[in-house]
Amino acid sequence: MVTYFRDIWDGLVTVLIGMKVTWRHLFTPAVTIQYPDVKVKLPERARNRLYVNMDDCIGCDQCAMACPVDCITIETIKSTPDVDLGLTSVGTKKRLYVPVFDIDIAKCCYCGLCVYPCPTECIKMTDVYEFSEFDRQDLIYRFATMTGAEADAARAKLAAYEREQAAKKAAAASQAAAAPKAPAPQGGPQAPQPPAPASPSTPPEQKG
Amino acid sequence: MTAQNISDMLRARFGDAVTGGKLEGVPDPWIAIAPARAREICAVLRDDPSTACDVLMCLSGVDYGGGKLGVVYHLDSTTQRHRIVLKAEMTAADPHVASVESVWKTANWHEREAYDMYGIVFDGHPDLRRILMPDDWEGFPLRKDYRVPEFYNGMKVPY
Amino acid sequence: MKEMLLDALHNEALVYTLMAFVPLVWVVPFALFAVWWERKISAHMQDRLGPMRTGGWHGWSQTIADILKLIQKEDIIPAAADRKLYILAPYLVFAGSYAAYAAIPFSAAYVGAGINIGLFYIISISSLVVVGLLMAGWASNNKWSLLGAMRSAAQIVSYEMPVALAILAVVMVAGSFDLQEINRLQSGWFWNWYVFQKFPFLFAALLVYFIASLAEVNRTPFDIPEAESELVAGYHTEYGGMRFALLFLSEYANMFAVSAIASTLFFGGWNSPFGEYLAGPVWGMFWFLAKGMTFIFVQMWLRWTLPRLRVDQLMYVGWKVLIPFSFVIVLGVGFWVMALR
Amino acid sequence: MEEMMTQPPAAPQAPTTVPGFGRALKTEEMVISMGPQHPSTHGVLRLELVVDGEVVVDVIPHIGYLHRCFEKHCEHMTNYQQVIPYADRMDYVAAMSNEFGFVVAAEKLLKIKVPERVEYIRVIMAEFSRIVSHLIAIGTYGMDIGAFTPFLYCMRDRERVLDIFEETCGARLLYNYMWIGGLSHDVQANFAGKVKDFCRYFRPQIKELNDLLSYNKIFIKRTANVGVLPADVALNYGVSGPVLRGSGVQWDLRKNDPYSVYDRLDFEIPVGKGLKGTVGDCWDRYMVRVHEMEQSVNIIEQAVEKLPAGDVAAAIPKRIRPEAGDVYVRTETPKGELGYYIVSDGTASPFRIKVKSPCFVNLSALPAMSRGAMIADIVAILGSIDIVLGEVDR
Repeated sequence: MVTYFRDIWDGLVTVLIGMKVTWRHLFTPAVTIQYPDVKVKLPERARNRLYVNMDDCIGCDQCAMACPVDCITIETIKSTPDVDLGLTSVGTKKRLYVPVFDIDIAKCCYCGLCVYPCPTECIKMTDVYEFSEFDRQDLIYRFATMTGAEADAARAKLAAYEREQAAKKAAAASQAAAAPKAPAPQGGPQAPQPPAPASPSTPPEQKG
Repeated sequence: MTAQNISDMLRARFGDAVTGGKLEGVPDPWIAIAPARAREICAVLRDDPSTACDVLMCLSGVDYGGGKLGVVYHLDSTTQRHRIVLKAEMTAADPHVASVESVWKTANWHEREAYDMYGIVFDGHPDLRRILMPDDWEGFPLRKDYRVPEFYNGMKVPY
Repeated sequence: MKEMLLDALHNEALVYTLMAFVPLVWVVPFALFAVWWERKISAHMQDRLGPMRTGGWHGWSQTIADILKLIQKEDIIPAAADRKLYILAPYLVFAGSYAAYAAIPFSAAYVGAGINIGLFYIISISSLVVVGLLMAGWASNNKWSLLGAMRSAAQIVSYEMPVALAILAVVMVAGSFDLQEINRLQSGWFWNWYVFQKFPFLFAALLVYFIASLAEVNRTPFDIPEAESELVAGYHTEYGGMRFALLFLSEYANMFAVSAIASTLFFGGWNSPFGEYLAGPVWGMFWFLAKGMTFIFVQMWLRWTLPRLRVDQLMYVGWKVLIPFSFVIVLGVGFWVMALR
Repeated sequence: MEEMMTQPPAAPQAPTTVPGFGRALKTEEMVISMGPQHPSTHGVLRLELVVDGEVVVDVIPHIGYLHRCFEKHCEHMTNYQQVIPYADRMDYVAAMSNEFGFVVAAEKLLKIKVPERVEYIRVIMAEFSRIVSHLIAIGTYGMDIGAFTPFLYCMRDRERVLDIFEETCGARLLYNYMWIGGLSHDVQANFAGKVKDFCRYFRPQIKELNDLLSYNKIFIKRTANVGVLPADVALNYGVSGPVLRGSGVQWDLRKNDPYSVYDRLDFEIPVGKGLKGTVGDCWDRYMVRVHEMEQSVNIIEQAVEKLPAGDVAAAIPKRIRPEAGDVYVRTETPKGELGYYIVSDGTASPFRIKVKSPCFVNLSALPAMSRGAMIADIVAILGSIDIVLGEVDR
């Protein structure tokens, strides 16, 4: 009987305590903001849409390797020794054409792992977060600045150069065969090859 | 109790059911056991007051490659404050191991998961169904020789 | 008002039809307003702002936009549903709650039907709602809806008892079932209101009535028939578009009906709190609606404060707390009335 | 205890027929599917309820709707670092704690000693993560019981923590902040001030929450004596975290198996005492979370005071290539004991990562808690376990 009345009393009192709390909040200002009209300033380190500064990209493929979801696709073409692709802003010499640098931002998980290995700091996360699209294809960002024709030209040039090199090599080899006594001048006639990229330039295959 | 003590005790009681192990130089010392006797060994480890392993922390299926599967038990004692790892190894051709579901209820879902992912059959489990994959999924996805099927119920899998 | 219209129009059928439309003119805008109001109250209690865009000032036309959307929606009847009952149920629910308005005195000059058993009529006609709810739940052919309907039937039937007993206490004091008569008995300054009479019995009757009426209209903490975290939406899970709007409308109509009865029985209805000041038919309407809206506000306030009870606890509160208390109240009032006659 | 452990006690069986009516009327049990789309399953969980009217006779959980092949993904990663973003996505409301567990495990495998500053920052972040997770647990629990307002108060406070997270690592939910051997960023300059501000702000909010929800009579009625999980059954099911502590077992890995710098911090382990009902009921589990938030605030305040100077990236290895071997490391996340079993074959990519997720284990104890309860109680019990389906299904 005592518990019966105490339960009823507790019920009424705790209801009133709760009502006091909500009543107080009725007059506290809202913590929400009117979003499209008012925007929160994002902190400096905010990780949102990826941006690639193609002027600085050396096509090293480090970012694509680091990406856990494989959303970055990079294709490169070696340049021939006679072309100068210029320097990046940190002074690295560019040796590769980058005809394809695609980021599928729909796949991107905003982990930021691609940003750290970049030797030229050309890929970074910006504070842009409003980039929804009606078509998923529009979310594949193509950063490459080369046109298809330019890429084809570069490819043809490389192929021609490689043929030339192969021919030279063959000639050297036949020369060496013709004169077996003379030690083959290894590497002598060979042009300074650009250092091989850290990984094959084909896009990493589908995983998992 | 140290891992060495536990190993000695198990050897004394179960003889050749304890097939090996590595007790030093590894982060977690482990004892290899015969899969068919996992239940008995675990029951002893739980009930013996000197071991009192009342918690099964984790039960993992592993595919070591080359047709070898394994089940790894991580046991813990809340009263004795020691942990011990048991490993039972079996072949993919005969993936049978005794279920420890009757020892720790924890094992119920973990064994179902190991069955789901590796096809390890836990003898004595009351309800050995797939747990994470759909009931009609074919193959055991975490096996090293697993190939993703082209289609599942007419749907293309790698979309 | 009836006499006035009869003099002007000389057509009884037309006059009664017009009279019947008056509450509708109130109920529909009220429901639209109340939904918006509820959103705003809940938002501000939760440190938010609620709807702010539609219509400009604090999203005042949000619910109008909502109802326009609901009207435009495709009318879907689930394949497994019992078509006839499914279609009929929302109308029945609305009819039940709307019919109660017939006897509610909005002002000294207006009451739909000035019958001398008005209260009795309201208690009985509002029970009709439960038939509609059961019908809706059963016809949907959905297990969750069925559970919701069963819960609501049990709940409304049980809570009609304390409601009736609390009303009975007032009737014993007033000696009349006529709501206009009860209003007239409370005229004068606000201390004449029944809530301050026969203290504490009628005050306790108000509490019992208010708590039980919350259950009658499925408001938190007694909203278990449509407990969204348990039953998804209860009996109206399968309803969409205009049918859903009708169920929703009748829910808010019911909310106002019970608030109106509470203000009539305990707070003097259309009486001004200040005796002769600010009185009159139009002021009467204002006071009546203001009192009703205050009750609505308290209902909303409770809703956004409290968790909900479980089914068996709901029955406990109804049968083991409210009914014994209301019997005590009836006895107490009875002795008081007898002794002081 | 010993004897009780040999045979786990059977859960109370509900009568399958209503007493008194059983003989006269034929009654039949009904099977209801609760979920995968249901407001109270906290995600895509399906509970097959066998009900007799409102009374639940049996519960059969069906999981796997959110299975994202975490373990398979890990085996295909090119290095261990790439696992961390995936680990974030398991218990996505307490991502910091998931990372913490993984990096501790990987560091043990690699035998790396991380700088003190890193350890303290990690502890602060993990405790913030605990607060965030418990706020969600408490808020949604209130919503399960029918009170909507506490949920938004909890979300409001949670936002403040997320602001601190965002400022530190750039993301609000999935941080990728703790790296193997260090952190992705050092904390910002005014970090200590912000943290202290939050602690000052947050303590009164807990009191308000208690006023509004915890000690509300209706809330107590709904949760006390509901879904009782006795301590021995809890241990046998291997449940952990607040579910285990709610049953009165004082077991917290931060104290009982300390990792990182928890042994240098002073805090208490709240356990369920059965204040409003039986030990191990829903109210106890709920209240353990409320008290744990208070303790987390204590830990954060101490850790900020003790935060030493140093370089957070000093111990980050250039190449992550652990030697062959395996390690099992468990840490105390807000949900319970999160274990990573990592097998390495000596290459740069993990050979096998098995996650022992606390929610997975805790959810498996649901049928034991809920037989004989009512439908509304199932919601209450499920909410008190506080599952995140991302972690159950991985």
